[in-house]
Amino acid sequence: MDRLFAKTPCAGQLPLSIGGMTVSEVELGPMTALSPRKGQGAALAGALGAAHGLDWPGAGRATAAGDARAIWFGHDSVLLTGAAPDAALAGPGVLVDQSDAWTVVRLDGTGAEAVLARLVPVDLRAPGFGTGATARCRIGHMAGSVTRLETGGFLLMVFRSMAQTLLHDLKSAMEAVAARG
Amino acid sequence: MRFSGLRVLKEGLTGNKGWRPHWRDPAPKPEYDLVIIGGGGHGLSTAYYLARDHGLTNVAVLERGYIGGGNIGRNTTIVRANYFLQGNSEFYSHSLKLWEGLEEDLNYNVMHSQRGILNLFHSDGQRDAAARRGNMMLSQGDDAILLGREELRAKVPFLNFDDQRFPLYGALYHPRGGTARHDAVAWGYARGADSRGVDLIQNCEVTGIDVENGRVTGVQTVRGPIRAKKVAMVAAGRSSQVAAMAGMRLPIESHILQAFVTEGLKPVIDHVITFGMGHFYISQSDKGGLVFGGDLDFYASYAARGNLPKVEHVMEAGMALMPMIGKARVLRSWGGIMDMSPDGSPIIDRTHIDGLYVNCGWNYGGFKAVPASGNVFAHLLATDQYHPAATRFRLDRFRTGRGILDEEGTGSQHNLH
Amino acid sequence: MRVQGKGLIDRDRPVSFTFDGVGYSGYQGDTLASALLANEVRLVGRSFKYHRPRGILTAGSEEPNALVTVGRDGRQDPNVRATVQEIYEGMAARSQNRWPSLSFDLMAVNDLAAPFLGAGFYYKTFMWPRSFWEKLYEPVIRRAAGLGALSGQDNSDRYERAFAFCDLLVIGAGPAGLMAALVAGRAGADVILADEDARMGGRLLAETYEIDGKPGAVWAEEALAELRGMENVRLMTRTTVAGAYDQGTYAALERVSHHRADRGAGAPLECFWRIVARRAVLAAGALERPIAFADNDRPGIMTAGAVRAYLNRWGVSPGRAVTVFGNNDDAHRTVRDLLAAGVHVAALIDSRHDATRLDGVRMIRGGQVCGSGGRQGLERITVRHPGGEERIATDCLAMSGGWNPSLHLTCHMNGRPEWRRDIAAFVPVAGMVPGLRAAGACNGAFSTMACLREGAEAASEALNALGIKADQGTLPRAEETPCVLEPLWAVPGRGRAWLDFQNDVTVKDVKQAAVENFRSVEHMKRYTTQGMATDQGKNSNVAALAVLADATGRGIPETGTTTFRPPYSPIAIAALGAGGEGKGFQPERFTTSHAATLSRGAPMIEAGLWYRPSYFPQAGETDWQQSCDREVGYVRNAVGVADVSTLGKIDIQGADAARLLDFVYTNMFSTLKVGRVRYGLMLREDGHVMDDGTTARLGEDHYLMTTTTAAAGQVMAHLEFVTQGLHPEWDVSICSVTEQWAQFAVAGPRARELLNGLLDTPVDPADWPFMSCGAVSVLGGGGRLFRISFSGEEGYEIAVPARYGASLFDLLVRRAEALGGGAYGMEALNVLRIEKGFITHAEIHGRVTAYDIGMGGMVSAKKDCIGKTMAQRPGLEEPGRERLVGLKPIAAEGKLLAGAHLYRQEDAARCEHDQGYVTSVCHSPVLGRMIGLGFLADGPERIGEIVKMVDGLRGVTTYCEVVSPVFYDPEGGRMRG
Amino acid sequence: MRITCPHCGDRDSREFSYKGHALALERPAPDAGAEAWDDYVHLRENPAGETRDLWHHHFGCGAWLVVTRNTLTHDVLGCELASEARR
Repeated sequence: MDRLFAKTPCAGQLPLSIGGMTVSEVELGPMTALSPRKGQGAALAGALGAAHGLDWPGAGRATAAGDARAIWFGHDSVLLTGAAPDAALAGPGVLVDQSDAWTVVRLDGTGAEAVLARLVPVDLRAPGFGTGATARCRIGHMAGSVTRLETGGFLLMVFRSMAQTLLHDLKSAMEAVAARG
Repeated sequence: MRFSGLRVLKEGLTGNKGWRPHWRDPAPKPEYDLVIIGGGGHGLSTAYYLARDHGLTNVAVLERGYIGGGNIGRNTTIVRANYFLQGNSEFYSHSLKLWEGLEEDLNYNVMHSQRGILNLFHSDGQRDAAARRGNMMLSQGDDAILLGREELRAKVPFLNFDDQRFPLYGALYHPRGGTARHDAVAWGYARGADSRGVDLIQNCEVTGIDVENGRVTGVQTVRGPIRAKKVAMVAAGRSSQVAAMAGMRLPIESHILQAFVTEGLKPVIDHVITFGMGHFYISQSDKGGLVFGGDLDFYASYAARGNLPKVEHVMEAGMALMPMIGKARVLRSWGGIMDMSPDGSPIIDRTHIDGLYVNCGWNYGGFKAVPASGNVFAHLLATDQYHPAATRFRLDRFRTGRGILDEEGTGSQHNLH
Repeated sequence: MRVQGKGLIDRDRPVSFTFDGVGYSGYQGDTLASALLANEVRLVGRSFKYHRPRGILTAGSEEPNALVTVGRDGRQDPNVRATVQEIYEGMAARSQNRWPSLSFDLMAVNDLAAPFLGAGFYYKTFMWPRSFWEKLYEPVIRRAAGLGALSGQDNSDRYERAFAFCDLLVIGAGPAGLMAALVAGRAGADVILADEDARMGGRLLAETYEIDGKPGAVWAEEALAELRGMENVRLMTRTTVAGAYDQGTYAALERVSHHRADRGAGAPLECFWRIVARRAVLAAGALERPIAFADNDRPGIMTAGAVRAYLNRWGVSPGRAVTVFGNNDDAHRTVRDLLAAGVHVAALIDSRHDATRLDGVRMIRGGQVCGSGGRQGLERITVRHPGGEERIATDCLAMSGGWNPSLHLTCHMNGRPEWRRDIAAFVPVAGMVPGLRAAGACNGAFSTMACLREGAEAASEALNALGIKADQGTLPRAEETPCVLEPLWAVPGRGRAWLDFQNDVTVKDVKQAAVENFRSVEHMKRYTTQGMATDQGKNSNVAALAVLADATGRGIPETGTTTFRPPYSPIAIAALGAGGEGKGFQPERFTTSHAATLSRGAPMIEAGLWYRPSYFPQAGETDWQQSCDREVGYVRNAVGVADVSTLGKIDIQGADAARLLDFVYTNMFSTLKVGRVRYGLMLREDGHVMDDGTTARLGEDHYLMTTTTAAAGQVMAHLEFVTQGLHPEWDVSICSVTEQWAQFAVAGPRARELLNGLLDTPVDPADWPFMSCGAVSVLGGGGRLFRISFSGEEGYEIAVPARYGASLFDLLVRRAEALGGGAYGMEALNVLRIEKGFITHAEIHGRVTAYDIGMGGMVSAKKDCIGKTMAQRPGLEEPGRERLVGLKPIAAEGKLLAGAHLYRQEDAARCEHDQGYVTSVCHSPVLGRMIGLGFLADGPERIGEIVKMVDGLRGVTTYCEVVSPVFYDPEGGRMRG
Repeated sequence: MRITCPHCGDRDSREFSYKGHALALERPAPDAGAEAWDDYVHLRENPAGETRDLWHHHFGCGAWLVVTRNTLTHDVLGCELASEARR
């Protein structure tokens, strides 16, 4: 009997460690884009809190509760990760499955900020961009998302189809940072 | 004074004491038959052809700063006739023919160099578009050759053929295309117009256009009023402000185009090369500098300077196409103010005001047009008839939808070119 | 000549290097210039036009003469400033612009012809005969011009770019910059201190004066030690801040590895920084200006400041018998330093009659140097003074014409500096660059004390404006002697006196330009090339301006101001465009079937940023046409599989979703039934076609739009504009799901058979009519099925979450092969669609209207939509427009070419007879000949007419019949099934 | 150039795309007449000075913005969401 096998965007290529920095693939589980219907912002936020224990994140913030995370994802949009959306969200919100749409990696290590300074035109210095901060921004030539994790590392997302370019860009930057010592 | 090699020799032997001003600096007269607002390339060539072809010499060119100080003095000097829409192709063909006799005509070496232009393409679809263009050029009587990948490699082996993000399929080669020394073009036309009696008046900003009963009667300037039977607005970069003096709004937005030149280097690039996928083009000047540029900065601006995102994009494109230029150092960057029309093509027309004419909307391609622009505009100014090579540059084409000249196919709307 | 006991070089670390193949030795800390001078090498380069012998003029990045080439092949670096390049073990430098050698350069013959090569000579000659320009004159000029050479090989060094952010950027680490950084750092602000030198300290390293009773260099080192200890301060050495851009963005170049023999494994050679600073202090110092006099360009003649720098910082005397010539007290300082170091000073020539006397040296007051001699280096000068004229033997002349503030960055936003008569120099005006304040010498404050004071003031002012309390603290003590000078730009006299050394622009050239009415500064500059060399006039602009002012009888302020554009000093293209080479220019987008496609040997082609297979070759096939024909056969006769995931997919939900679609498409979508799909046409507001695609109604308030691959981003932005900008009141959410779904076309008579083996519920044709859609279960997982066709056959598109894409593609192809079909690529896809007359962006190329492509009827009369009104402009609907037709050669072997033009049979292929053009062609296996689509004037009314296709580029003329664009199954029975 | 996005804060202009004058928000009615449409699509004041234009935070949050800017100096004087600009 034939069946379908799942494959992640960076399958077989990560983790990659260079000079004390590591980039590894992250499987966040279900990812759902949430947008409030007209005038239903508060209701959707309430439903998110009630169903998943998550605060509705303001612009540039990511909230977490257990494995679930609500990452602010742009104009009128929040990405719910790590939990299948509760049916109650569908009343006040528009839900779109994005579980397969993104390449998701994390970048850890002492040079991580220096690596991102080579790719991201946004001020990611702590404390301005501390734990729980998130940005929709450029990563190299790509539109992406950057979130600072509780561990100090960064969660990076780009379109699934651009996984190879993300890895190429990260690798070049990591090598250059490492070579400077 | 006639210029020649002999003259240079003679002056050299006698201490270079005999040189005279290339043009006069006359005071404005109270009245002219015709006043041209704008002493850039187009205004100066208009004045020259008015005098040469139509015997109109009671003409003043009013320039806010110094002549040739606008886009003619800050472009990337490319001369070509490779348009594919009727309306454009005959005009640029006409212009290239004028270029080809310009030195003798002006008795001024503008260093028109027909070193050939290579327009690269990177897919079957782009080759088809290049073929459509090349066939139009041929049917216009101009030259075009479709080069395959290996023929291209033989001409420019230093391009990145093996590891390009957008692989090289070939190029449309335009052998008669090339470059010219931009400042010399302005000076040559200035000298030619001046010697025929046209008054070139520098530091003379126009502050108003006088209209009585729907007819233009003259202009106000910082050096006093000047009466004129006809007024020609040729102020690319400031077209909207000049037209506003006559109560007009134009279909123009002003944008920045940046360009760059490197330190002088020994000859390494013989042709003009354009890389459409990267919005990048390059040539090497006779002084040895690589002269290159890219696309607009993409925001309305009169600052004549751009920002880093476009700078970097242009450089990335250069590195993508020809990584051998990496060690060349950018010496200077600058920005010009582009009159962007909705369809990317110019406007040469009458206005609804009798005696008031407009020549504007050259987008980022005005330099190569300088001879024909002045030539056909002079024809319109002198005869009130459209020159056969410029019947479609109509001001009303956007309102009527007739004869829109959108070479890029990005739309006859602002900010799409 | 090395001077014992002086300099900040490390005498315990000797370094060997070569120049033009000759081996020399210097010390760690030397620049190439200081090391060559220590080895008494004075001839280093040749000038641009006359190929005059040239030495070292300065000790900084403004050097116009001592330019060399370092490295070979992909690392060959031309026009390297010997004054900046630090020596490293094994470094090989070569001189430039000479042939056959530096000391014997045949091109120096140009110098003899100088009377004929004056300003603008080339505008007046080389015009006859016309064809000689490209053939003779220009090639000769081109070969003679230029300085160094590119190797012609791809750059093989690594470069990088980075961003940095700070509260305060301090540009320059001399006394003013150090003081500013100290004040800001102590206040806790985030500070970046950038300096182009390898060692911070600026002039403090080159001078002998003291701060707080310590030598300046010691004070600087202590200040740096304090700054290094602050976490909030970032010191960037070898970093030139090169440009000021909007909203506090600064461009800077860091030379990371130029001084390293090994260049570090993987380390970049240079890094191009974009520094975003809330405030900035410009503390860039000042540049000393030469004085123009006859033959002032000989090797051995240099600025006095440079002589002091070589002496004090590098322990080198540039000569054994030095003369000093100046119009200010700095010249005296030079004499004092030289004497203290035990160097013989032949004379001090001060142009001021009332100059303060200096003991211990022969001083000539009111004197001027009016000539020089020596074969390839200075041997003597001629001095004119109140007592007459005399010759003085000397091998080094230190000249000082005063200082020009390094205000270049302040001009980058079109600001104009102002003239200060007391120091005879331009100074910045406050506010020329928002957020940037000049301090110290670049602001015209030349004493050390003034530099310290202004640095502290500028930093505290900047931080206070940011709400960060900054105390200036107690300033260190330093000298505060006023600048006393009497302007002297050019010594009158015969002979050529250089202004722009590199470009060989002399005082005579500027005067001649003025005579020829090139009297505006810009005209003079362009006519003479003054200031257009690699130093961008840093050494010469002000003097040239003064000469022009004098020649035109105007004052300097009336004559004009000098202005500067970025970059401050030249930056390699490889640095500005770092990462753009190879595949790094744009992202690559891969479908989930990419690896499987490659493994099947398919050549890939670009579609936007995506890669798609061209065709899938099989053993025995010798060209793409065979593969293509076979793949077309799969679809026509069995079943073909193609990855169509690259098409844009946009999820549209909300109460007003239907309203949005009605507004952006020309046709109606509010009337579409749930579970059905409709083709839609989208216009730009200017009435021309923007894109097309199918849109499915998945639920009452839920649609899924597809776009073409190329226009996906544009359409998404367009929908966002409509929903946010034009109708924010609508209840509609849009979200791109292009990446969420892997989608495959399965087309052909056996398509359903193939699918039924994978779907948990087989497709019942009654439930799945043409243009239907719905959710399906694919081998136990969720998916979507659309019954649509881009081939004219019964066709489906099946979508699954992208994680399963690779797996599903593999299954689909294997099963298709079992059914007599297989995968097909873009070539076959193109044939299939041309046979059906389906359009792509080859036809909707941006210049066509719905009317032109035969879809005028799709513009609904019942509603408004984007582009509808403008599409009704008279010119877009009238006769004569070129409209879509099919083209079929009369002869079976007739060749069609996309890009060819169409003419009436009887007309010549000339522009004025042009009737249209061909957009898409293919060989149709079904029709057994080539077919094409094209645009023809009034085309649809000319069906049946024979027209002439001419492709002059490729020498092909073909007579063809104008036919309907639908060549295959015009009734559509096959796709409806 | 830097633009302060109401959602994302201070950002480099390389994250934005541009659509020209904010006049594009004032779409005429279908029957407004040829002149009104010509004005809307083609004719521009094109000021040398303060202007309001449309930017799209394309690489960021996806918001369309109305930016008040000076075309001579590149000063950015204000920025608001297009969805709120007409209220």
